[in-house]
Amino acid sequence: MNGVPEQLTLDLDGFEGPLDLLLSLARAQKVDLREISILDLVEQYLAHIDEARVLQLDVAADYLVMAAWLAYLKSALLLPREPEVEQDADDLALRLQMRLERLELMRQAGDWLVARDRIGRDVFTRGAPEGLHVVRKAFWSVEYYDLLSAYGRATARSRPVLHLVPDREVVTLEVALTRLAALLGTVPDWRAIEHFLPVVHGAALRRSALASSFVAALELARQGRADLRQDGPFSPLYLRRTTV
Amino acid sequence: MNDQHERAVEAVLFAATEPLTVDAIRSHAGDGDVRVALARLKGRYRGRGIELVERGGRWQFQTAPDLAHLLRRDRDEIRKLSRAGIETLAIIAYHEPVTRAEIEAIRGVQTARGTLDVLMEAGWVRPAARRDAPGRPLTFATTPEFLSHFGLGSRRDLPGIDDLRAAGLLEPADLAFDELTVVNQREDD
Amino acid sequence: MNDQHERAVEAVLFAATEPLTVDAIRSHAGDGDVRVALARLKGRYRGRGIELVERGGRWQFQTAPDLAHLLRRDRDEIRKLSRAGIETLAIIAYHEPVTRAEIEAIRGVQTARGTLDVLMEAGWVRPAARRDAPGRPLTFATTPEFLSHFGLGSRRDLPGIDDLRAAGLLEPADLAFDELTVVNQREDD
Repeated sequence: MNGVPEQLTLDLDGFEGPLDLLLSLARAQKVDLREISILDLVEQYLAHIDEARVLQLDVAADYLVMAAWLAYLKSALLLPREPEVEQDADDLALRLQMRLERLELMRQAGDWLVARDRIGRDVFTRGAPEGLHVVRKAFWSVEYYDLLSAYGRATARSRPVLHLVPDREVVTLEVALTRLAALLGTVPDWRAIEHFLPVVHGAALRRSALASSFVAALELARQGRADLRQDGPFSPLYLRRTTV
Repeated sequence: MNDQHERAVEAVLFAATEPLTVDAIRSHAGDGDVRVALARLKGRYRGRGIELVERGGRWQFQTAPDLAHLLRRDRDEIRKLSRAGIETLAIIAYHEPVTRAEIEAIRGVQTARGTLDVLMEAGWVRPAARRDAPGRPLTFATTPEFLSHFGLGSRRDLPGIDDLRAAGLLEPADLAFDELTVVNQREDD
Repeated sequence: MNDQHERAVEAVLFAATEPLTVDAIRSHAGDGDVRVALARLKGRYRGRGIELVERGGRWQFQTAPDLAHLLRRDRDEIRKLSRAGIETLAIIAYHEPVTRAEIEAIRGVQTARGTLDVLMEAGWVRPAARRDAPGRPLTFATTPEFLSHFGLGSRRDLPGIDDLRAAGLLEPADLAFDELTVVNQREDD
C-alpha cells in the first residue's frame, strides 16, 4: 500500500474532466483568466499527468487526449516565429483561454442560480389554492335535415330491397319459335325475316317480335331446320327451310 | 416590529396547506400577538379579492365569496355529432322505445359504446323502460330537449315514411339508380 | 368598477395553482385592463408578507423571500442538484436551444445520462426543436417553471447574458468549433 498514488488518484478524480482540471490550475495562478499564461498552464497540466504516469496510475483517456493536444499547443507556441504558424498557435491559445473563461462563467452562473430565492425553499406559493377550473360545456349541433336524411340512409342499409320492373308486353322466344317453325314449312324459298313477324301494334312490341324471331331463327339453324343468309352487315336477313 | 410580525403571519397563512390554529401560526411566525396580527390582517383584506376567515378556531385565506364564480369558467364548445350519432338519434326518434340491438339491426352495423353516451350527454336521448323480452334489454327514447332542439311539438311532427320517400330522403341508393337509367335513355335518343 | 376588476384579478391569482399569463388572467377575471390591475396589486403588496411577481410573462403570488426562515420548517428540503446538474442547467439557460454535444463541449466532459433527466424531471428543462444539422440532434431549453422556480423575470435576468451574447460566446457555431477541435484531437490519437 502506497499512500501517495492514492492521494493523486483522488486528486484527478476530484475533477470533472480535463477542462475542469485546467480551470482549477488556472485559478491557482490567481490572475484574471484573460491575463492567464497559457504556457504556464500547459506545463502544469502536463506535469500533473506525467506525475500520474510515473506513478503508473490509470489516467482517463480524456486527460491524455487533452495532454497530447496541450503538448502540441506548447510546441507550437515555442516554435520559431513563422508568421502563419505563430498566428495559428496564438489563435488556439486564445480559444483555450475563452473556453476556460466560458466554463468559469457557467460555473458562477450555476452558483448564482442555486443561491436565488427558490420556490419551495426560500419563497412559497399558496399552500392550498382553490384552483381555476374551466368547465367545458359541449353543445351538440345537428340540423333537422341531417337527422332525416340520416334516417333514410340508415334504414336503406337494412330494408329489404325490392326492385319493381313494370309489366311490359313482349313476344316471347317460345311464341316466336313456334310461329317461325310453322311458317317455314309453308314457305319454300328465301324470305326476309320481316315476312315471318306477327302483326303487332306499337314500335316496342314490334322490336320485341323482331328480336325474338331473330333468336328463334338462330335456334332453328342450330337445329339444322333452317338456313340463314345475309349478303352483308345490316343487309336484310333471309330464311328458308333446310332442304335435305 | 409589530408590522414584521403581521407580515410573518400573513406569509404563514398564505403558504399553509390547511387552515391553521392560532397556536400553529405562533409556532411558525414566532413571538408576537398572533390575535392582534390576525385582526389587523382581517381588516386589511376586507373588501379585497381574498379575505381572511376563521372557521372553528382555524384561520385561512379564501377567495371572496362574491368572486367564487370567476374560479369556474364555463366554455361553450359547439361540436358536430358524428354520422353514427345522427343515424342512431334518428332511429331512436322514429322507433322509440328501441333497444340497442334493434338500433344495430336497422343500421346494419354495431353501435359504438360512446355513440349512445354522447346522445345522452347531449340530453337528447334517455334510457327508457326495459323490454319485456329475454335478457330484459334496456330501451332508449328521446327527450323533450330533443323535440325542442329540432323545433318539434311532438314526435308526430316527424315526417312519415311516405313524406321522406317523396322528399327523396328515404332511398338514396335507388335514387341514384333512377338517375342512371334516365341518363342511359337519353343516350339512346 | 375598476376596483372590482382589481379584486377579480387578485382572487384569480390567489386561486391559481400555477403562474398565469395576462391572457389566462383575463379569461377568468373578465373585461378590464389586466396590466393596470397587476401594476396596482404589485404596489399594494409591496413590503407585505406576500408579494406579486412576474416570471417569464406569468404572474403569481408568493411569500416574501426574507421570511423564508419562518416557512422552511417542516418542509421537505429541495433535492440538492449535483455540481454537474447545476452546471448543465446554467449552460442550457445561457445557450438555449443547445444540444447535448454542445453542452459537453462547454463542460469538456461527457454528460452522464441522469443529469439531463434530473433537470427534465424537475420541470426546468424540456426537449426543444431538433437542430437543422447532420444527425438532426435534439436541443434542450428551459421552461417557464425554471424562471419561476429561480425567481427570474426572464432569461435576460441571468447575469452577463447580454454581454456574452454580444461577444458571440453563445453562438452555436462557436460551440460547434470547440466540439470539432475536441473530436479532431481524439481522432488524431
